Amino acid sequence: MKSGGPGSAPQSVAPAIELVGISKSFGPVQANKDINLTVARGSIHGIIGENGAGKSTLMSILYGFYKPDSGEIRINGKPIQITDSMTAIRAGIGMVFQHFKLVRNFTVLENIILGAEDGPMLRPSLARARTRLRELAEEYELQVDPDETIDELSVGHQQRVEILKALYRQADILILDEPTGVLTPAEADHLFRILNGLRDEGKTIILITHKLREIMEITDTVSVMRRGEMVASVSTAETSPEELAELMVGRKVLLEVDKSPAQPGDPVLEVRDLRMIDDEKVERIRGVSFDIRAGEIVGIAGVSGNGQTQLLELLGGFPENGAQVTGEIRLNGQPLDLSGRHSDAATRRARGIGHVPEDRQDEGLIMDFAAWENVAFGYHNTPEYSNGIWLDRKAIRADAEGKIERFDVRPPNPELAARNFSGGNQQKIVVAREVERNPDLLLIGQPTRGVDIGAIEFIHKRIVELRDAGKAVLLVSVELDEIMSLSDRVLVMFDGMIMGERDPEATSAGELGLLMAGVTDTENAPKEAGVPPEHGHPADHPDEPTAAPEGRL
Amino acid sequence: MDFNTIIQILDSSVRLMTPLLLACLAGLYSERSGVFDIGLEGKMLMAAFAAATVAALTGSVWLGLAAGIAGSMALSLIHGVTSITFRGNQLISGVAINFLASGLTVLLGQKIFGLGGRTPSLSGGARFSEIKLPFADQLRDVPVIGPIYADLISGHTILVYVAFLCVPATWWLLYRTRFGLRLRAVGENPASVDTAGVSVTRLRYIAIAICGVLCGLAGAYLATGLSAGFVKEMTAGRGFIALAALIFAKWRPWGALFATFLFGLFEAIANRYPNLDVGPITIPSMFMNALPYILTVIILAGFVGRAIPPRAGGEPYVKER
Amino acid sequence: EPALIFDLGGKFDKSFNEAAYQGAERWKEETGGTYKELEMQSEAQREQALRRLAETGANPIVMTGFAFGEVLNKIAPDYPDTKFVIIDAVVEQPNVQSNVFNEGEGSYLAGVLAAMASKSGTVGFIGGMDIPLIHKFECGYRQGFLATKPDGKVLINYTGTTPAAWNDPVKGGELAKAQKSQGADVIYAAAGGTGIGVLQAAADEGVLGIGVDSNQNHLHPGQILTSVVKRVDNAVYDAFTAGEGVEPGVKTWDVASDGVAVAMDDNNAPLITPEMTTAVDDAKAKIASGEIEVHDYMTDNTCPVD
Amino acid sequence: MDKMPKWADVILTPLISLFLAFAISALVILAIGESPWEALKTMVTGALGSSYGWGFTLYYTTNFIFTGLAVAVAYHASLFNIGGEGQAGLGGLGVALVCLFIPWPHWSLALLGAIAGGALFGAAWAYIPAILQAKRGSHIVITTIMFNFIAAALLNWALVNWLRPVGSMDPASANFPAATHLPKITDMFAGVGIEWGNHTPANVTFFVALLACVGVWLLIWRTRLGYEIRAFGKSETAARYAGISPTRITVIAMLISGGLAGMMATNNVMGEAERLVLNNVEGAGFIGIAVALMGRNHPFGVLLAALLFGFLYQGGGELALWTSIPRELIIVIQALVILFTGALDNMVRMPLERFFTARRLGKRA
Ligand SMILES: Nc1ncnc2c1ncn2[C@@H]1O[C@H](COP(=O)(O)OP(=O)(O)OP(=O)(O)O)[C@@H](O)[C@H]1O
Ligand SMILES: Nc1ncnc2c1ncn2[C@@H]1O[C@H](COP(=O)(O)OP(=O)(O)OP(=O)(O)O)[C@@H](O)[C@H]1O
Ligand SMILES: [Mg+2]
Ligand SMILES: [Mg+2]
Repeated sequence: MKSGGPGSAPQSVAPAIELVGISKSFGPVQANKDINLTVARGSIHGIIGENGAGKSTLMSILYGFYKPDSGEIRINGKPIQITDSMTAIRAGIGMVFQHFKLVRNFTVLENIILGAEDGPMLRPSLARARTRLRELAEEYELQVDPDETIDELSVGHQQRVEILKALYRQADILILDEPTGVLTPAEADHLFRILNGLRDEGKTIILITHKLREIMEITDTVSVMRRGEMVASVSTAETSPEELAELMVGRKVLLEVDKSPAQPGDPVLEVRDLRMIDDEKVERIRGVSFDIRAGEIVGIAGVSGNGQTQLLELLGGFPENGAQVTGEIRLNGQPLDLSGRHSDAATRRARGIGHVPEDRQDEGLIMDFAAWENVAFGYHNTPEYSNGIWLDRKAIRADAEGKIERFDVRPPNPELAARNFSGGNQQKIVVAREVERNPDLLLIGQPTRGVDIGAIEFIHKRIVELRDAGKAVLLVSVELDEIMSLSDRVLVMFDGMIMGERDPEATSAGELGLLMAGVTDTENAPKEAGVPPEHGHPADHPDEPTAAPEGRL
Repeated sequence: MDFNTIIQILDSSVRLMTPLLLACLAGLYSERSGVFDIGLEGKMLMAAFAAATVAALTGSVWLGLAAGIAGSMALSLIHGVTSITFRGNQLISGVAINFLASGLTVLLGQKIFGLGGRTPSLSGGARFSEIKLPFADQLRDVPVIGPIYADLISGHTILVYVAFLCVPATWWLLYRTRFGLRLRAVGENPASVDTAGVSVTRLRYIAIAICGVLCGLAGAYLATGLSAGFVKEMTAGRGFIALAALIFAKWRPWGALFATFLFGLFEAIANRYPNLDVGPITIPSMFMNALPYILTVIILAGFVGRAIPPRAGGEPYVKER
Repeated sequence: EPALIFDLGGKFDKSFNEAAYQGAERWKEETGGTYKELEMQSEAQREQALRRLAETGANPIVMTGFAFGEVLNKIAPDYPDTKFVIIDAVVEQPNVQSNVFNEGEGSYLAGVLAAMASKSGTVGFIGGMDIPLIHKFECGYRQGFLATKPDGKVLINYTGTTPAAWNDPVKGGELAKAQKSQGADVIYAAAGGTGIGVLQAAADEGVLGIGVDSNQNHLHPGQILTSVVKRVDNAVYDAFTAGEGVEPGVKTWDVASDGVAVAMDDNNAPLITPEMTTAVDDAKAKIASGEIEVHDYMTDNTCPVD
Repeated sequence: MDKMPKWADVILTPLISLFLAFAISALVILAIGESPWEALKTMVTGALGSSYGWGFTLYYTTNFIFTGLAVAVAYHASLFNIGGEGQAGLGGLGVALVCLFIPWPHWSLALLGAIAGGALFGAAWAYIPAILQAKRGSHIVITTIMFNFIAAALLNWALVNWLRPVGSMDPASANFPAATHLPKITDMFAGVGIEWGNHTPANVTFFVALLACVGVWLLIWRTRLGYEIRAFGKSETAARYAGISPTRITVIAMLISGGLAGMMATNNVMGEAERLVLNNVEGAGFIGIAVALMGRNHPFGVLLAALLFGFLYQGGGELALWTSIPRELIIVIQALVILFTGALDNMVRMPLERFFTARRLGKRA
């Protein structure tokens, strides 16, 4: 029973959710302004909007995480005061946050029952949860090992835990805040199948995403937010991605990457038989060899946790503590130290490697530093930015102002702490810093994770420009769309190894998906193989016999 | 070193470790909930003072104990208000509490007794007396087991047994109950607890209250169990040692037992051998006094790996900035 | 108006500051006079306190503790009309009276008593902070003990190296228990507030304690063998009584002058046998006559019985 | 966009907090039966009412500046150095050795030598915990606590068995030679014909402390090293990403921290006592923690907090000296000041923020 547009539901059935005149400000920032929203029961409702538009805030209010300054919430037609998350949970609301709210050193089971225990003793609660979890897993195809700790799980599986948490609490209304930002296409498809199933059961789902494709694919209705206001609510069938993009950003957006064919030159980076064994003696990178030539973008596709992160960090000069690295790396024909004092990130930078890390908040930026200070981060010892032992603050500031202008960082205030920029603008600062150094080799990880479409367009343009200037780019992303549209060659990593190389023009998302799941015989694979096996990253399980990837079939 | 000496040293270790153990477990509850507490010293001192004062005035050690707990709880409450309700800096609050206890105890003591902050000596029912376990005398002559039971296990004040029981109790509470699950969670990721519909504030206040009770026991044990009255600054840095033991123990109950035992043992050995002859030189007593600290550093550097504190520790839980 | 300055330990330190306080109070009671008193809070205050008192016209100014020696030496010439009295240090200035106590001699007597009271032949000594002054007590005690019981044994412990060593009754008690378990049946505590713990533990464990500085026999009647009293109270009392007429120069308080002594009163009477009394009187006489020479540890940092 | 004007946060909040602390202190004084007004008067006149009082206030301030800066520098690298007490103590040993065993021609050279000696010894004492933290992961809080105790033992041993002149009662070193005696601020004023704070211990080291404040400020906010220290302090992973070596920064930050603590000895050991006495630090190392935290780890804040504590110390000393109020009252007042200005500042800030936000919204409307 699928409801049509927002108006088409019969008058007699009260909508699952009604938000009336919700306003919320954080100090001087008005995150939500007088927002009205109606979501029909048994529908999937999408919410889109630029970074910082107030989507997460609105949903957090619905979930009782924040208290609204004013406004009314009605669930199933009944007004309700949601003062805390407990009230929300009792009202049948479940939420999967953009940043997961899991206890990292707890097991899946412990996370599931936290706050929903049956009694003062843990054992019976855990036992019941284990049974119920098995049922839920079967019903919704949400397999996770209940005794695994969260730290050991891939992001995709962590998200399953979050969804299971909501289902365990018998949520009727499920809010998902940017759930696909961290998923592979196959995982995302899987998620959508689940969501469709849930809707068919009569549950109501709110989905926040930056990906218009997903909106078009799965939602029944969609709302667009801009600068704290609700600018439109339309039926998905009656709109188009272009229209939505324009509603979101307030201007026309180019949704495709516009690039000319690559003109590769000499090899810039040559990697031979690279291996990395981490602190816990697990081999994370298992004999990787590849080249990148000047003037080309090489994309590495893969489910997160298959060694791409480690590869990028290692090339950037900061493998995790205690890692042992062997093999050979040459940059412009000269070997790079793999261990010792000259294998650090500073040396790598001096040799001409720029690096946009996967995690901008923990690695790429010092969140408490002002934007201008972050502009020198990693390059603070270069002559441009320093005078003897001193930092050349004037020079850095001037450069920062230029970068902010050229990259359209908003707000254009170099004094503002990095923490106070939205994710997209934070990313612009990092990209500006690394790209404008004109590195011979740019390492770039998840360049557009959680970034809105306006910013994505911009960042992609810069990457292509760098390539056209004859530089080499190594791109790691879980977004297959991004990999396929940006790269000149695609490598697929699985379990610390490179499964194969494909030409993006000549391959399909399906084929890459199979490779990402460790299937090399992409011609004859069954369709489900695109869904990764239960443990997202096999490298976490050294005890499992990891035979040749073909053996996995 | 004969068997008897070993028993005696262990016996002494047990007494010396008890206040450390109680304080260490107190810190464990607080820090596991995400509230760092360097005010253990102050709370113990306040508890010692309150316990001794009330015991001296009423002649009842039990009232003294209650007062000790109340005194320590009062400081805990201050710590809670500053670091939970008003999201202040937990370290500063701890430092302030140490100062406050150090000053208030003497000020009040002087006001009440006029002895410069000392309380009169306690005797009789105003002190905890040693408990002789059943059959201690009969079993004393049984080889090996006898002395262990009669001299080492029997013959401590009740608070010693309470302290040791607190270890399994804490373990059980932490890992086997709903409360423990939530407590551990709130110290790791308070947002996870909050979004699960459980009040972070309430949990943290409970943890801090338990911390207050345990520090109260520790202080009362110092003043009414181990000695007979309060002397200013009588905690003599034990709160800081307990803190060190907590880190040493990596915030785990059995680890706390082990770490504080080690401190007790080192101190007992240093007490027993004030001038240790090692071949050609005699280690001066000053260095024997510092021995527990030197050994701690060596053990820490040599055998104990990185200690990772509860992830949310030290940071107030702020949703809206 | 006379003035009294207490050292950092404070006037209730259960030690010589407290004794000084008692002397001053006795003078106040007997004469009805008034006096100024000050407690030090930091090292830097010493000079400040002395100067301010001198400037406000206090005379004589009495101070306890060797730590004043240096400062007094420096400032005494600036106030030639003021008389200063220092306890536990020698300051050679024309307007200063230095009071030194022969604690070693008093401790010697305690050692004699301990030797006679001990059944096990092992006795203990527990000092506060590990500094030479306390070694002086220890050395005299050991000499007295070994002179009476040459094959006996003295166990020695110091509480610590920080000022906390003076205020740690818990550690004091534990040290006393450790000594008792090694056979000690008389334990002498020269450790300020820590000593309270020592005496308590000794009483609890059924061994004898020996108090220090002021008469502590009453703390545990019948369980404290004696106290080595150092008549700081008399020194203060005398100085206050003499007023501005305090005699400059060095005043030595020793056994002969009853400046240091072992306390005998009703509280410890049951513990003291007639033989002990004789032995103590005998030793006193011999010390006074010079026949027994109690070595002063401070002169050369050694103790002859080592 | 901030919730309230910067001046309100920087000036109004601490002032109100301070007022609250003193208000509660007044209640405590009333409770023990004394007059708060008299107490306040004694403290203010005693500490700030005369050049004499200032001479002491500045002396204590100097100590607290050094230990406060020491804690602050380490804190920027997110290292909690509780070892200021031991490092300053060892610094005293360094200063004593420099003053006793090197024949200095002039105090100015001796001062430089003593700064070097004190800093070197203090830094050495911080080095071991630093290297253990960096290489072995031994928690710096434990090791520095332990090193305080070990330092006390070491100093005690050195003074009793080594530096003490034979026959002296006092576990203290010999007096330093006259050539190492530092000019007091009094002397410096006398040089220009002004009588100022006779016989007070404040000495030329105060200016060294001020220079140290400036130096630390430059170091932290103007140099590349300071940038690295702050970056490392905020995020170790990010530091590694930027090519900043965690080991190097940990060790350097602790060396600077220990060195600053050790430099305190030029004030108390060389400038005041002119010899090394037992327990010469007298808790200044611990007060440094409060000073740094209250000063928000900013050298200027440290200076102000040190002044406040210098005032409390001297004023409190006066209180204890000349009234019947026990000296422990000062510790209580210090505790309340730390509590209200350092930990309960949000209690004041929250209503202020509401006030200013409301006002701004009112204006906008
Ligand atoms: N906890 C908070 N405290 C203060 N301000 C906040 C907080 N959370 C959000 N804001 C403010 O509210 C605005 C809306 O933020 P919100 O997280 O709701 O945006 P969003 O639409 O979810 O963005 P994104 O697409 O990046 O997830 C932000 O611009 C920010 O300034
Ligand atoms: N607790 C907070 N305090 C202040 N500002 C906040 C807070 N949380 C979020 N913001 C601000 O809200 C805006 C959006 O927040 P959000 O956390 O949703 O980031 P984001 O843009 O979604 O980035 P990402 O998607 O990469 O996480 C940013 O300006 C951010 O700085
Ligand atoms: Mg969001
Ligand atoms: Mg986002």
